[in-house]
Amino acid sequence: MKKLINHPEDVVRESLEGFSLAYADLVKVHFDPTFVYRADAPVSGKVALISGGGSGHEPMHTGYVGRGMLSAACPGAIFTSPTPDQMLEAARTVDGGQGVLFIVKNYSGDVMNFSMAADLARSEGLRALNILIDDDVAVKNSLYTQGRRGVGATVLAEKICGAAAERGYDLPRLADLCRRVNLNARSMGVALTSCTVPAVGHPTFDLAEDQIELGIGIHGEPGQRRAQLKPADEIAEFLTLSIIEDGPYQRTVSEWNEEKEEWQDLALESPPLKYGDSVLAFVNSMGGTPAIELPILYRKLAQVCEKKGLRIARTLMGPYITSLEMAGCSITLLKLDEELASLWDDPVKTPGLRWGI
Amino acid sequence: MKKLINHPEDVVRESLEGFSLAYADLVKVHFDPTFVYRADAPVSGKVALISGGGSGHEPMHTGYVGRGMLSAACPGAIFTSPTPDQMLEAARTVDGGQGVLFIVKNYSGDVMNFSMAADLARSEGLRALNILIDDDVAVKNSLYTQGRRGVGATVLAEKICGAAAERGYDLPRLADLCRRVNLNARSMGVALTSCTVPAVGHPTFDLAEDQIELGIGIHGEPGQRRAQLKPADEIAEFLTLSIIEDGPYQRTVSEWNEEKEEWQDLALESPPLKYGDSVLAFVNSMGGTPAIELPILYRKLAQVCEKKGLRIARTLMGPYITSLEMAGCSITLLKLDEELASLWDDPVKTPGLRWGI
Amino acid sequence: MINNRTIVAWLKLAARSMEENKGYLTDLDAAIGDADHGINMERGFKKALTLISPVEDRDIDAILKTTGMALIGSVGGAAGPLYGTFFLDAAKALSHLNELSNTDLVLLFESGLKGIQRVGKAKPGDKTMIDTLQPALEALRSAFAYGTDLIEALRWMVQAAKEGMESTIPMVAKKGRASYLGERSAGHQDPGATSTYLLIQCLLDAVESQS
Amino acid sequence: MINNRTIVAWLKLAARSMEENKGYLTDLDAAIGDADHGINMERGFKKALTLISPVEDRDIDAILKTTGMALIGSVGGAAGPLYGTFFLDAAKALSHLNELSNTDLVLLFESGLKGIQRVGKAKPGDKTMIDTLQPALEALRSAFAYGTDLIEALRWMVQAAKEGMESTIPMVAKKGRASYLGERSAGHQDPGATSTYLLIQCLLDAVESQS
Ligand SMILES: Nc1ncnc2c1ncn2[C@@H]1O[C@H](COP(=O)(O)OP(=O)(O)O)[C@@H](O)[C@H]1O
Ligand SMILES: Nc1ncnc2c1ncn2[C@@H]1O[C@H](COP(=O)(O)OP(=O)(O)O)[C@@H](O)[C@H]1O
Ligand SMILES: [Mg+2]
Ligand SMILES: [Mg+2]
Ligand SMILES: [Mg+2]
Ligand SMILES: [Mg+2]
Repeated sequence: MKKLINHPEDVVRESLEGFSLAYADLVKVHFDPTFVYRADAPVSGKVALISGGGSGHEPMHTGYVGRGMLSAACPGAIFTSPTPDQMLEAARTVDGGQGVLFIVKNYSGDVMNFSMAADLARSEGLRALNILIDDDVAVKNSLYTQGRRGVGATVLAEKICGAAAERGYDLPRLADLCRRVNLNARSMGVALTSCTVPAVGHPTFDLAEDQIELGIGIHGEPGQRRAQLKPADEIAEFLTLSIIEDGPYQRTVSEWNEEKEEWQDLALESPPLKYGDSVLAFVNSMGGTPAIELPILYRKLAQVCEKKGLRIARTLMGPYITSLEMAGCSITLLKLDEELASLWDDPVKTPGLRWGI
Repeated sequence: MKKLINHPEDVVRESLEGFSLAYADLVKVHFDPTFVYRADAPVSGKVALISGGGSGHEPMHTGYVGRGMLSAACPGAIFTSPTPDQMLEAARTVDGGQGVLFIVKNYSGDVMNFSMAADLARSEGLRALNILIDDDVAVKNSLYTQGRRGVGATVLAEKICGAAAERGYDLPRLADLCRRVNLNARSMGVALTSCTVPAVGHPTFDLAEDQIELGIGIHGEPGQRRAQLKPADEIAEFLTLSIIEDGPYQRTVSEWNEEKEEWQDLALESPPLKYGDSVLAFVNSMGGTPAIELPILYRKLAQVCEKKGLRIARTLMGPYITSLEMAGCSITLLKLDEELASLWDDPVKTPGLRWGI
Repeated sequence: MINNRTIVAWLKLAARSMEENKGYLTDLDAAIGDADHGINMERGFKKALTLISPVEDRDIDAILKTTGMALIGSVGGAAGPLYGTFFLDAAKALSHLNELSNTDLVLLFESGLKGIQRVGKAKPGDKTMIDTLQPALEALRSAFAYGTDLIEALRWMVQAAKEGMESTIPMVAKKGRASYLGERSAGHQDPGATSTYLLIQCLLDAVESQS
Repeated sequence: MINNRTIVAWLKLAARSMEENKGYLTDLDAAIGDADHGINMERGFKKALTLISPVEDRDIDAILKTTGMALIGSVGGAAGPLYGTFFLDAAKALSHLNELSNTDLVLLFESGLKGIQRVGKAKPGDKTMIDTLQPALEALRSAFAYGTDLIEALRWMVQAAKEGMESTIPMVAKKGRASYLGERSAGHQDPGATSTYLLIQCLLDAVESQS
């Protein structure tokens, strides 16, 4: 294992220490329990936005803390959901009196830990809602699985909801928006190499020189299937078509009902993309894929979108949700409407995403 | 070789095609000869800033084209200096009547090609000056070598001079500023793995699991020496001290003298950093090093700076000048004064660097 | 008879077992998950040991509750809330007991299992820790019904846990991270089912070492 | 006697040689440079071939000039301006000749070498293409002084070029990318010195094939 680290068990802590020094004007870091929060928190009168998850996906989530995006992020160990005490203390710290929205990627660990945190927060009198992100079309259905994973759409939801919170959306409206972003987003990814979890010391999986993993998540887990390495055009086309041709996706999620004061099952459906839609196209590096390769994928993605009648109205390209040093990429398409596009354009000032200010 | 590409010989062209689609609002791409330029070029009344070099260092240079930074960038083949016809056509396209400053990394190929380009531009009646960037302290002296390489300082010079051009600095003043940035900047890098040039198909060098290359450039060339892999703290400390303890550095460079209308040798000296200086600290990933590791290096860098009486006034951290998928990092320290700091803070809007707008 | 010292001994053995099997559990997780289960479990039980040391002499439910809180607060991932809930719910069911009868022991596992199912919503056959826990609990119950003594009952339990753990090998996962793999998850032993087996083995060891 | 057809044949053989030796030159460059010399040279001479085809029947200087422009406009790196200048300066020295006398041939290489030194500022012993070119030129001169015929003179030249190329192995580079390596550059043959040797070998082949 070749990494620029000291001891494997110190990676997350030391990285956060350096992060807080480098971005002291934007964020603060709290340890034990560990969370990163806006330097100007709490912002009164604004709903607080909190996300989190295992570390190893940087800049997500810690890099998205700041004006116009997250109020706080709770980093877990590498690829391991953080714990409820982190989320609870983060909520106490950044709540500005308007409640907290937890943006949760749909992994059993994250879902359980964030649910516990929301229960604890509510038991202390804080308003708290959880919205799940589950956009990975590589997971075929929710009947026989944990449901689709949360991947690229997470970044988009954090940006768009962060802007809306800044504009003054109240908690239920923000939760609706976040759900809407998720229902209109779909992603799929591919790995060319495995990543190496520092505490493990060797790659999570072995891939021959001519093999790739199609339909991977962001934790070095194996994907939908192993396949031959092909030219970038064929890979980009496959990923894009998998997203565009994905049918309506139904699942039941558990959300807190504020009126009934109980968790409640909600049947949700993601409508498929259709001819004439405007989309945000997000080409993401899994970490080890260099910047010169991403536009090659984008080029094909744009051709496929054109052929399928999708208008790319916004673009994001770069390593925004990663799996340590894994080589590979993911593509996310988010159907845009005017509100989403305008919220996307709003100013954002975080270590990982910045424009307009 | 595992890459998300089609044919090795098409990498640069297809990447630029995708790049121009993704960032059509910011840049345009011209082919044969190949260069990337600001969508709003020429900006009249403003000195045009042009840089370029081999491809494979993305986002440098093409990603730095836009308001507040470069007017145009000329990408060569992977790791190969571009040719004079590219630079000349770029100069013709973006000259806004105030002349062109070429920012040139000190590699024999780049120096010769850009010198030819400047001669050609002047023969057409354009004003053109070249400033060399040579900040790599791993190259020990200029008596027995081509002189120090241009590395991390290039990004800083492009940003700072881009802001100054936007503010209306004229050509000689901009050249002075660029020279000053270069004389006050020092860098050093380390590689944990080699990169693979697509047309070559295998790694440029082999490194055992426990070995690193210290003092590398940005083209996969071997470094100053091979060493044992050590903890990140020791590597960061070594790089930082190599920069801080580097003595005055003298070299003779060739610059165009506008009055005498001839190339002229100029003796230049970089003063060493000293106790009490304010610096911009730039921690750069060589491409394959994931985002979680950089703050670990920054943490140690900050400790060393503190001990040596250097105040870190500005920070840049991320993959800004890369060597394809090479794992490794470089550190750059730029001594700041008020003018440099304020130019650094000015708004910039490019695909690779953006703030304030 | 199981008393609070037995429980503490159990948790100490569990912590050691998680440390020893860290690589094993993590490798199992690498095959169908994200290569962290052993690391998570080691971290959690290490934390539990430091937190229970001040309450070692208190009632069993206090020790179990502290363990549950420690796991929830340090394991993370899926295993944290699940094992944490196991211990919290077991603690709730056994309030202020200093010794556990056979029935109490069954209740401990029964309440813990119910907690895991409430939080994780998995069923037997989904290729999770439940596939170890459920048959282990059945075996414990029938051992006592058959009239075996505690140690013999725990041996039955360990045997059933082992079979349960191994039964996950051919299963196609329906819960947790492994479920994303679909058919590809078959042929691999579930890491959570394995750590549950280890925990039950440690309970037997603790009781044996105290008798 | 060398005429414009000989020069065209030379350039065609050169293009083929660069293609054949692309991997070899690039591997040499990987050891002390950036692994692109073979790729650059292949691209450049391929481009030169397409550009000279319309001027194949013109004077030698037109062919050489077109070659120089093609190399400058397509090779890039250090080799582009250097080889480009070699051909451009040779063209300037030989204006409007359709055939080259022995003196003209010496002049071609002399002017080319001077051009390379003007642009690149390297001296013999700096571990560059000059360490091939300079002794090769000397050998050509003395062969003619000794009274050999053209083919024999070119054989002397090729032999000297080979020795010059090999003389770069122990050298410590003082110019170009290899100079960054300091002492570590010793023990490796310089890629540019090698491509220069190949070019001279091709000239011999071209003359031989036409006689
Ligand atoms: N919903 C669930 N119900 C019961 N057990 C589960 C559930 N989800 C996951 N598990 C168990 O958790 C184990 C994985 O734990 P761990 O690797 O620590 O967490 P994560 O999957 O978040 O990385 C699985 O092997 C499985 O036994
Ligand atoms: N200043 C110079 N003078 C003469 N030859 C040089 C000089 N710099 C480099 N070279 C030659 O160029 C060769 C490298 O060419 P190439 O690899 O194509 O360019 P680059 O070094 O830019 O990648 C070296 O092997 C050396 O022979
Ligand atoms: Mg995990
Ligand atoms: Mg080169
Ligand atoms: Mg796991
Ligand atoms: Mg080279």
